[in-house]
Amino acid sequence: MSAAPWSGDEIMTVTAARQLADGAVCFVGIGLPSAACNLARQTHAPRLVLIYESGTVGTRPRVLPLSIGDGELAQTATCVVPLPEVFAHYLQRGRIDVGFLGAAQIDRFGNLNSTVIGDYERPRVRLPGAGGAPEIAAHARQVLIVMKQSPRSFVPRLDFRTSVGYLTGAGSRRAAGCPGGGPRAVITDFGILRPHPETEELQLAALYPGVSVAAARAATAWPLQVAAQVEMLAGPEPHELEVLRALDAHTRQAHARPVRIAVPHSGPSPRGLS
Amino acid sequence: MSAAPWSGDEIMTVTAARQLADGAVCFVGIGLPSAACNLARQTHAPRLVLIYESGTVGTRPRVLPLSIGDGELAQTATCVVPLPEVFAHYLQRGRIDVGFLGAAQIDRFGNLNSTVIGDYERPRVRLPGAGGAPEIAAHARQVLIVMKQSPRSFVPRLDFRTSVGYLTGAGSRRAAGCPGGGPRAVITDFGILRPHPETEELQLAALYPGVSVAAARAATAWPLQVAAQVEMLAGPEPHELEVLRALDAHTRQAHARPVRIAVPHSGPSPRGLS
Amino acid sequence: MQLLPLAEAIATHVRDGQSVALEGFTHLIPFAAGHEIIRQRRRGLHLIRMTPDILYDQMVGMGCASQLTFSWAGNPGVGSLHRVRDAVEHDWPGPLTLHEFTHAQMAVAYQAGASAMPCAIMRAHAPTDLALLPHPATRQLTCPFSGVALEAVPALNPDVTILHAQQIDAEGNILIRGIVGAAKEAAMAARCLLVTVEEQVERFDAGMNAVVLPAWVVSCASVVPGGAHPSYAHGYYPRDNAFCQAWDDIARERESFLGWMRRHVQGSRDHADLLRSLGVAA
Amino acid sequence: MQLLPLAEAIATHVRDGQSVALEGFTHLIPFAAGHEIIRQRRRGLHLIRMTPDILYDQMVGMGCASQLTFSWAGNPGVGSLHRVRDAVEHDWPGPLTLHEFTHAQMAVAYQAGASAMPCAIMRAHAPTDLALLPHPATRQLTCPFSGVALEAVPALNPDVTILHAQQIDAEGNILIRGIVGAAKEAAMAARCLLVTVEEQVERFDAGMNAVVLPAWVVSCASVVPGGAHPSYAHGYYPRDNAFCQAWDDIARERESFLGWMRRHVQGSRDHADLLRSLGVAA
Repeated sequence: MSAAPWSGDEIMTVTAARQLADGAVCFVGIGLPSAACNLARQTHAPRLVLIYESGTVGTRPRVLPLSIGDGELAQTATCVVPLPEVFAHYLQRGRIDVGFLGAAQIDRFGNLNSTVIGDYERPRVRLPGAGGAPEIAAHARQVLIVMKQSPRSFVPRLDFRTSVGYLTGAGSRRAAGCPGGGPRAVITDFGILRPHPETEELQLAALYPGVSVAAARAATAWPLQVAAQVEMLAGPEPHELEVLRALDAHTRQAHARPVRIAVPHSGPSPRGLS
Repeated sequence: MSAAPWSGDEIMTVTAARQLADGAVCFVGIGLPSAACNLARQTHAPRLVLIYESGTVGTRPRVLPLSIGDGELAQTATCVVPLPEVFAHYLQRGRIDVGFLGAAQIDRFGNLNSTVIGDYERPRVRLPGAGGAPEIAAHARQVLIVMKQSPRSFVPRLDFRTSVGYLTGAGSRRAAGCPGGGPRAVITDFGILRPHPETEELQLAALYPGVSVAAARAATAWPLQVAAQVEMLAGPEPHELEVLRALDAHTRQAHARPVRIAVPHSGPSPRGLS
Repeated sequence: MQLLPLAEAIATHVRDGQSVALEGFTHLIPFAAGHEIIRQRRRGLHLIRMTPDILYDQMVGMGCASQLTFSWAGNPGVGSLHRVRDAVEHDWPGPLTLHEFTHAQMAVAYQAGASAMPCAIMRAHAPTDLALLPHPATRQLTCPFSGVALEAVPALNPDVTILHAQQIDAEGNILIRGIVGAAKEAAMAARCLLVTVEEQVERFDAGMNAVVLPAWVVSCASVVPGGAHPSYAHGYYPRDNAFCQAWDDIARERESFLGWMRRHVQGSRDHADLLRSLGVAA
Repeated sequence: MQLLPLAEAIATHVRDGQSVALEGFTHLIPFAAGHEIIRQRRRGLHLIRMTPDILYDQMVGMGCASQLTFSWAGNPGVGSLHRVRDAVEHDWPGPLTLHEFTHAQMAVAYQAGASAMPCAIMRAHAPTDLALLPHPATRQLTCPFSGVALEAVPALNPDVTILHAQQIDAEGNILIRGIVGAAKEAAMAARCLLVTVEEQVERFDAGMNAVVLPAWVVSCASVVPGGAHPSYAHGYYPRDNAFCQAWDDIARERESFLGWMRRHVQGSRDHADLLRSLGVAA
């Protein structure tokens, strides 16, 4: 892919964006999912509704946020609601069409680990933890997972199951009472994995231009199944790259801008009783 | 009392107002409690915090509201919160010092009926029902009850127990797990009844000028106990009457003001999709 | 979100036998929508509201409802709802089954409905006769950590919730200002959400933290100026307290009630017409 | 409500061994208050926050905390919290016991605390390893009406909650604008509530439905301009994203971390001094 006129992140972002139907309500995470959602909104899906877990509903950032709660998200939102409402009235209530997730590890049934690598009590790597992921995984009508594919991250067995995909497959997720539909696609830097309709095991369903099945298999630490028909994905259109790069450029600019705060030069703080 | 230069409502209101310490947080009902709280606020207790169950916190109405949710209450509030918050974050959380209650019937332990007179299924009089009363009765640090005294309303046995006072007395309320302190005073048009410190049965503790123990007993359908010392209450001060009557006058004026609404003369309503 | 004239909105979305919550806590009570339900002669509704007042008195008196879920039924600051009383006390114009709660219980029941929870919990306090009603709706539960006694209340999920609000913007978002009661929870709990508004604006002039319902949670909206009268719409017109006091006399007898309803509600084409008939239209 | 200089507020209200929630969701994180806790060398704190970020990295790295209740610990958009990792992975500067939840669980836990409930409930979903942790904090429960599986989460009631907000008015009421996260719930759940604010004003210029904490629920407030830096205060200054990115390098090694803390936090008299030392003061 090194010869391609786009980066691995760019083709992943564009591919993720293309999964989003106009008008869908998305629960957006920071980073690539946020870029993908905003790319979609600025191209084929202008009526996409973006909800960030900070409580910004229907936000339309002009600059990609660095954090889930940047001021830009509040400023451009339809409304800002308390965080408990986002999880109760929107996510648990079943109002989210698409939830985005990433993780440090994924297994063949789309279960995710974002908690620890190694033993929980004395981990090799302590990861950030659950955040909103377990409930997004459980309640969103469908989940899109975005992760770079490598044998270290696409593993036969998770060190910790933070969020559920299809559990052990073959309907076990539904049997366990998860209301949402589970991961419909795992978008990697090789292509797309999708669950097999019966076994619910992830299988290679699509590849980017110039990527081989063998390469995708080599990047997966379990024996990756391949769909009967593997779709050949189109690379990013010039228009898509242009919008995405403009978003990124604005963002880099905005994030580098120095912050200045007016601070009183001296004098005691006010005190009193009320 | 007919010769007194004040009405029964007026002396009850003034007496109720005098029960309120400055700075107390009051959960206010409409009518006489609202008048008493605002009288107190405009006389000896300027820092009284008034919460109406409509969600108006720290309100300072210039005109007594007719309903619990008049615009005046919102306009003059520190903040307006959703109703579920009033009951959860303020009342159940134990942040209310004084709750006001009235009812159609009260028994000797200060239990209240505001649901039905007669049989529940085929009542003689269907009353408004519980509203916020059961939780005010349970959670407020202390409850003030304001009711005109008569054998029909001060009854040996309630037709329906909507809100608890001291249940069957002698600590039974506390044993049942009610966090609030229960009714500390019942302010009537004869004087004040207070719970006996041990039995928790209401007893006549104070009388208005010119009212006899015998009259108060005659207005009570159970054998009313009398405290060892019956306090003689002072009548309303001219200043109190003045403030109260001004409040009432403003209110009558405001409520009589005709409402006019600009209505389009014709033409179809807008329609469309979003 | 569909923007429709009110009569069409009601005709399309409200059916006989449904559970319908016309919410509003003294403020923003959707009178126009309720009147339209009366005009269209819906029957067998299960009405839900924390504080049934004049509007539900009218709907019950006109025979729209067979059940009522509520926590306080009265004409605030005035007195009884004579029509609701007549239904409960004498089955006129028909029997009315009551499902009775406290304010706090209804508040958490709406919250549970808004959150797709089957029930809500609150602290259990000393026993009242509400727990002995023919259809006791709450159950006891124990906190699995502390052993503290809790009370479970079943979730409320109305088939239809109807609200009145101040504004709709160009995208169909709804702005509520002032006292909100349990409007937001009732909205999010509903299977279908109808809203009437005072006016349509291009953009709200309101802060980020304003109470806004996004267009995509609203099923249908109608622009109905004065749609909350005789209750009020903060920033538009005050509560018609004189009317609320006058209602006591109008509703006391069946005859005078029916006469008033025929003349002003059934005799009016729409809400503007009704406001003109009341002499309220400016 | 007492208005005190920050150093006095912390000295008076925060004690070794307490549970302390410095809340804020990316926005309005009370950095100045946290730094003052570091300066005053509090030890054995049980820190609580949905999203521990740079501030808790600093407090953990400086040895203030022995326990952490949280749902997501990271430097948003940047990466790991190296100091928190060092504590968990290598007990440096001391061991840190983790109490781990999901965002949704912490949100309802604060709500329960704010409502004097011993626990909250949410829908149970498919099993994750969070339920198998050494201190499993949630329990299973069954809806007494529907039989639906529910999950109970114990309430959070911090000994002290500390927030940063935009304004305090002449009466001591507190205004929060913009993203609120779970600040209100954490405030109402606290036994003691401390607030730092950008400025004192006579009266808020905000609507009735603004997020306001009444003076009488606040224990103590301090005016600390820039008190949320490097997070932000909507309407005052933006998030210092460049600093948040630079933190990754500062905190990676113990040496560079301690050097930075000595120079900027312990070497500063107060927050204004710290902002000057960072070249952020204008």
